[in-house]
Amino acid sequence: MSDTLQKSSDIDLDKRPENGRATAIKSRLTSWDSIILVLTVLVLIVASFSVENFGTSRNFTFMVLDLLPIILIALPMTMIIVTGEIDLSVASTLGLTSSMMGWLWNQGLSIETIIPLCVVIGAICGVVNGFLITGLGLPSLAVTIGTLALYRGLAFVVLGDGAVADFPWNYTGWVTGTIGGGAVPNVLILIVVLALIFGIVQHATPFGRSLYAIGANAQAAHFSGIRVARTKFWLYVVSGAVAGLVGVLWTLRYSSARADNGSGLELAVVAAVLLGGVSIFGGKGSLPGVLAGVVLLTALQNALRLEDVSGQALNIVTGSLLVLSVLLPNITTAVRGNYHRRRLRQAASR
Amino acid sequence: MAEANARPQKADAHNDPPQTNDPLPQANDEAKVANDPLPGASGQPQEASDRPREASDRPRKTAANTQLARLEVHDVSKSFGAVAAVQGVSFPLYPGEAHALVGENGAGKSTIVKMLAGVHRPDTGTLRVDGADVDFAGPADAKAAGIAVIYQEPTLFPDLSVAENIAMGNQPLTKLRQIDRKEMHANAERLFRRLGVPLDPTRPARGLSIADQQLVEIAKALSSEARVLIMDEPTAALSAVEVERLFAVVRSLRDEGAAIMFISHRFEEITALCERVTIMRDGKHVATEMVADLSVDDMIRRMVGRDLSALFPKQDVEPGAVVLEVEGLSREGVFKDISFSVRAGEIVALAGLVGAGRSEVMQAVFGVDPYDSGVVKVHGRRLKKGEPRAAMAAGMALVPEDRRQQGLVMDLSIERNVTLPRARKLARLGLLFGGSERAAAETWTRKLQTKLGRLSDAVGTLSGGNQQKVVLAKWLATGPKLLIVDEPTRGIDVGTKAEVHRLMSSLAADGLAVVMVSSELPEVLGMADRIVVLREGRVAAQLTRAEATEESVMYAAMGQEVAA
Amino acid sequence: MTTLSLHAPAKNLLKTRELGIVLALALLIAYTAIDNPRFLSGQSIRDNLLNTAILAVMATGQAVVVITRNIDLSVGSVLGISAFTVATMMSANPGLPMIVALLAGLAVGAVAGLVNGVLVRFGKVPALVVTLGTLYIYRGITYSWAGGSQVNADELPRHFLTFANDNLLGIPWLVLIALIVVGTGSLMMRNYRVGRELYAMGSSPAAAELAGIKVARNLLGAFVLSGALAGLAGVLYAARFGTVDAAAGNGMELNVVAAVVVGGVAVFGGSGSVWGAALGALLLTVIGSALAVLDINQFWQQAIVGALIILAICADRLVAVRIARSLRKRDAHV
Amino acid sequence: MLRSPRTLLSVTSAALLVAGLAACGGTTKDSNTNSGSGTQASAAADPNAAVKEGLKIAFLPKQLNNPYSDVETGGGKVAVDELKGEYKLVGPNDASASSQVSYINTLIQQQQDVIVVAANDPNAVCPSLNQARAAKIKVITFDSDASKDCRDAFINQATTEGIGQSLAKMALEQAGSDGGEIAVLSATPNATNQNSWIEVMKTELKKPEYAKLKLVKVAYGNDDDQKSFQEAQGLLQSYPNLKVIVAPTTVGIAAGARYISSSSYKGKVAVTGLGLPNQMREYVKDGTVTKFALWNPADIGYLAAFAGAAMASGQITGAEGEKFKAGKLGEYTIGKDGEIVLGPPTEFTKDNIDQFNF
Repeated sequence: MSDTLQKSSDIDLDKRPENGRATAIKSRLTSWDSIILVLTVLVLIVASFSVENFGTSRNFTFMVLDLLPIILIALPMTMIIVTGEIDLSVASTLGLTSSMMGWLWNQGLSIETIIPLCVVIGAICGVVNGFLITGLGLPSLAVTIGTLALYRGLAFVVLGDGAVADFPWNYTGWVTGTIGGGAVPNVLILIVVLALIFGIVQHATPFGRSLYAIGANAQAAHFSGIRVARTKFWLYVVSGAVAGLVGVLWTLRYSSARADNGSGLELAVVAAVLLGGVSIFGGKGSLPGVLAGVVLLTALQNALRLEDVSGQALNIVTGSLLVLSVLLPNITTAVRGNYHRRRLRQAASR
Repeated sequence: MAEANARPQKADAHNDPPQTNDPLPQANDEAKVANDPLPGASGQPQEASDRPREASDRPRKTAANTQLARLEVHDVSKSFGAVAAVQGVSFPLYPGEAHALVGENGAGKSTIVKMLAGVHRPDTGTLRVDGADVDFAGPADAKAAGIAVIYQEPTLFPDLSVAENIAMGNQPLTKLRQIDRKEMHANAERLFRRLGVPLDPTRPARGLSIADQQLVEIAKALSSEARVLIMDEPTAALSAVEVERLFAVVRSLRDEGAAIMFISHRFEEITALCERVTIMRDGKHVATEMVADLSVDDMIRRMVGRDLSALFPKQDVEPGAVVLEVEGLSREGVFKDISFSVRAGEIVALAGLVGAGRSEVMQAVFGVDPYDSGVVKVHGRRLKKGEPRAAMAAGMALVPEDRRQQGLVMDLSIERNVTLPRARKLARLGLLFGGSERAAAETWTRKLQTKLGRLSDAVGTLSGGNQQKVVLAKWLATGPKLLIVDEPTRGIDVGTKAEVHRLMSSLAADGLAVVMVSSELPEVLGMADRIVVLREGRVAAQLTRAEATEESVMYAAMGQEVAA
Repeated sequence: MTTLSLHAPAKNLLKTRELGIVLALALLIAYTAIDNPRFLSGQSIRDNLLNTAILAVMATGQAVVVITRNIDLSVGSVLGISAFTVATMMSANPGLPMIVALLAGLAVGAVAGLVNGVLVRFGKVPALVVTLGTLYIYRGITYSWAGGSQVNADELPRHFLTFANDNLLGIPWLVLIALIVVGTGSLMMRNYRVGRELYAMGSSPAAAELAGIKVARNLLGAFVLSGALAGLAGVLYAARFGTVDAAAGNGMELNVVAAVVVGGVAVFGGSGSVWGAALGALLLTVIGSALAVLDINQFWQQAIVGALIILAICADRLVAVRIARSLRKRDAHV
Repeated sequence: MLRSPRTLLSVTSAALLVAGLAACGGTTKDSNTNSGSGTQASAAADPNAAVKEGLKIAFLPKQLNNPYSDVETGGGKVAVDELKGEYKLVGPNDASASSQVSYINTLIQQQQDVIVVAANDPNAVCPSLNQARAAKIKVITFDSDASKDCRDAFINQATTEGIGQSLAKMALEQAGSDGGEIAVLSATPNATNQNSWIEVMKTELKKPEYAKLKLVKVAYGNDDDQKSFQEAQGLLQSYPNLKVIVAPTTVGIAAGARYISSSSYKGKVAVTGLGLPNQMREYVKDGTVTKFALWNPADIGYLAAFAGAAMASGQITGAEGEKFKAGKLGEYTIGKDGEIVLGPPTEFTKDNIDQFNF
């Protein structure tokens, strides 16, 4: 069979140039996720030297705690956005689990029961999203704006405007504590483990591959035997479960279960994911880029706060970074194209 | 040869509009380099063959050369990135003529169309309308200059009514500059009467069949009273009847003095409609001749730059065991009670008019579409419905109709595309390592002689023919027992077409069962051992190779209508 | 004749969309009024309409943007910056007539919208990203400028504050402005070329380019309109609530998007109507006040709004599926 | 999708199983003895210690753009200047505990000497405040207290009883001798201050002299202007016979007064409670409001700064009975649980309102 295949004609006029490898390296270096990585490292270095108290181990602990919710929710969010969908309900899921956690605690359940239960509650929120989006085929943006309001509303229904605060010290202390009282926060282990799992799944498994195919062309993915709807469904379930877990961590960190916990966090997460170079249209982006995006945002906020720059300015920085993360690559491409065209014109007029 | 080419296919992706589902054939298709004209291409001996022609469709001789050209392409060049898609092309288009533009895929035809449509601006050279230089800043300018374009793929607004689609930009207005809907609908009715189609102007364009969409496009072009009508493969999705009706309208337009530019891969249509033909190869102008002065072979030779061997080389193979059995397959409103079987070593063609349900049947068989009742068996085992994975596990592979939307993920690399259906098998301990994927992709792209730079390039940077090879590689790599190919040669150039035919033939010879869906009758007749003809969602006839002639297939496909 | 057979049902199905909201509204009002007749008192109706006015003005702009298959998440922040600008301006120059305040608000909003539009069209940045970014940026600018300061009712000129409550022929100005905005918007989108072009752009962006539609101009126009109307809403907000700080309109974008979605505008563009969006705004507002009147725990309000959004898109989906089926049946030869 | 519900079911049941197993012998609310209290002030007070100069005193109000806290922190700035210290004001844009925690962390990093904080959540800020105290930073709460084991002292604007009684008294005055229905328009349902005031007020209303007053509803405007405005609307729709709206929060009273003054209820329904003279001046003058009360918020910040400075200098530790001097306000004594009470509230009427500017 291969014999006959070899004999095909040489009519095809299509030819490929050879200097591709150099361009590949260049394009990798100029891709947004590597730029953001470099930028993050730069910000960290500059801040450690120029911002007083930035490089201390205690500040490191604070930063890790500050980025904990964003980074964890960003892990499944990255996958969801890579498939071309979005989940805006995560922060509300967090709020709902936090409320439920307080309520269940008041009912006298043990904390060891409550924690897994809360993760399940988060997952159920994800199931609802997933069913509406993949089962009924509704647009995820609209669905999760709806469940954003719904879950947050339910959170208030469960706990009202009250707060539950008397969670056991050994749990709240674990979340805010460090390993052996040193510089490494306990939750960092959690972040590293989850980030590794998500990173491997996204970048080195058939499942991860299928996410990119779904995001870039769902129909072609379907024609290639990828279960598009089922894949997306499970992403929402995982996203809900992680949001539930973060709801637990949030509650324990502030030892306060409240319905309004984490409100507005969805925008911060989406901003971080997009800043990390994930395309809102799906099909493109990497987890390292997203992690860098989260760290960059958190480090900048932390450094600016230490420098007594008002929180207001942070808004402007975050927003500008977000827009620039997409705008800059576009501009460089356009400029390159223009330059090339001008050269052609010159060559032609000569 | 290879290093002579400057490369960045990558860069040209950015010249396209940012939408991912760009209905335009991407510039990439055209953006191929060729600074390596085949020896003797320009000095090809031009045997003027005086083929006999029926008087009825003999093109009129135009008084072309004495007239002022309605539209002139003058020394135009256009590059995408470093890839020169069109280089120094010139030709005139006269009022009252139908002018064919032919060339292989990647020859630069679509780039010319897009420049005339105002989508792209020429890098150098000028376009002239009625002798005056024009510079189109956008499609609106071209439209204002009286140029109407019918694209290969319809460009309708699904949410708007058919009448609104036709009138967009030229809506009749009331005194208050509001849209006069009554008048708009009446206009659309008039156009449809002229085209002889029974479409409701108030229905939304969403859900129209491709053929109906194409007819709306034509109505759109007619409504703008274009002085230049450019048609980029308008007939690809039309049935023979519809094509004839279209040609009648086009001829009357031509007789009213419009200039027609017609792009097609079907030579019989060119000879039926056009007086003159411009041939392009590798972005360059090869010749502009009277159609009557050229034989089809001449045209092909000049397009390709050399002679072609037989187009449809199906070898005779003794059929083996039954591989696929389809029994009583039905899907409400799409197809009903479809039964046929395919044996190993056999090529079975599904023929029929567009909209007869051929692709739909095969998509249901493969599991990408659901069906209501019926049974699909592979090697005697019943297949779970609506599960492409089950079909794949049973050894089925589907090379779909729409390469860009169904066959490939354009933004992903070649290797990822090739390994997409079997990433699970390549994984070790559930993990994928770059090496195994690359090796698998390399093997198959080489076997199919795919011309590519690096396997990590986005597949969208390849030419149409090579993209089709990647789709074939992707599915052959799964080691199928049954290969379904849907329009395997649509939109690919003559050279690659022959390669694909040879490949299919040799695969069948090696014992593969092949089901081919095709709208090209010569392809069907040349390749198939048996032909299943569908009409309006039902099996109209099953013909053996011996029974099959153009007439018998068409008769079955069209029913009584053909009697005339 | 097939031409007519489809015509009627498809159109009716489309009509039911807005009719559905009207029915839901009627039911809600009826139920609430039976429970508490004061819900139908002049004051109550007036309050509801006044509350709807601001949301409806913003929903009009948002509907236009969403119909073009974009989104404007920055409207809440634009409202904030406009409200604060106008309030500051009016407290500094109490002599300025109301019309100047309105124009200033429109202008501030239009500039903000223009920035969005330019970034979307010429920066080729998706609208979701751009307006999420400018949501932060505009709000940040307002905060930086305002700091902790607040413009109080007593700093504002009397005619500015009374504007919200003054009537013309018994109709409060605020409501009148909203009616004009919604009416003009509906008319433009339905009966004028530019409106149909906006629908076309949302229905198929690529085809719109090829059809020679001035996509850039229209898109900028849509964003400028959305911004300007958010700016106008800022003035109305300042006049109605009298107290303006940097947080004015915070989170409002979600309500606006919710109103638009509930009102039947498809998030992927191309379909829906401005007056549907305005009805959506009315429905959301009435739900809010009905809950207060029915003495239902106010915490349910948000949950109900969420459920309503989901219900609305489910209903849209159902209608679309039914239309598709009726179209397919018609086309089918089987 | 077909299989997912089943898979889901198994996942869920597995999780529940784990939960169930864990339920046996876990930590519950009842078994939980929360020993997470912070370090108690251990050093002995030295009443004669001089107040240090150059102390870094940081103010962290509930949120920045709140005019009321601006006045409070403004008083704090005056005090810090008198003390020749370094004044700093930071705060979040939203009144959430989580963003406040980030600021507390930053202040710890910056090694402030005193943090004066108005807690958005009495418990959520606790771990951070305790970290601050562990880093030898004195923590003074004002306006809204944190849990008492994570701060050194609390500046109470007035005694809870005093305010609750005053609210009840004003309500009766406004309703007139015939009494009638009254409603409360509060901040958030978990606002510590408002809740304890309302509690006292309810107790007060049970007394015979208030028998004619009927409290029909406590509504919550979340200290959000628009929300409060709409809640006021809702109250009047639900309770047409309402005589008085009592709003024990500055945002609520302003929004309520604004609604009444622009509606047909003007003159029929009275608004009273706690408000800022500048915000209320208009409504007092147009007759919507005849009387409301408040302490002087600037004095709160002023007192907090002095208390913090005294503590950072070692004059006091926060124990009951200790005394310190607070500039122009004179001498204060620390009460039970480290509370320092500012004094009785001022009542504002048409006659005296122009004497105040805050």
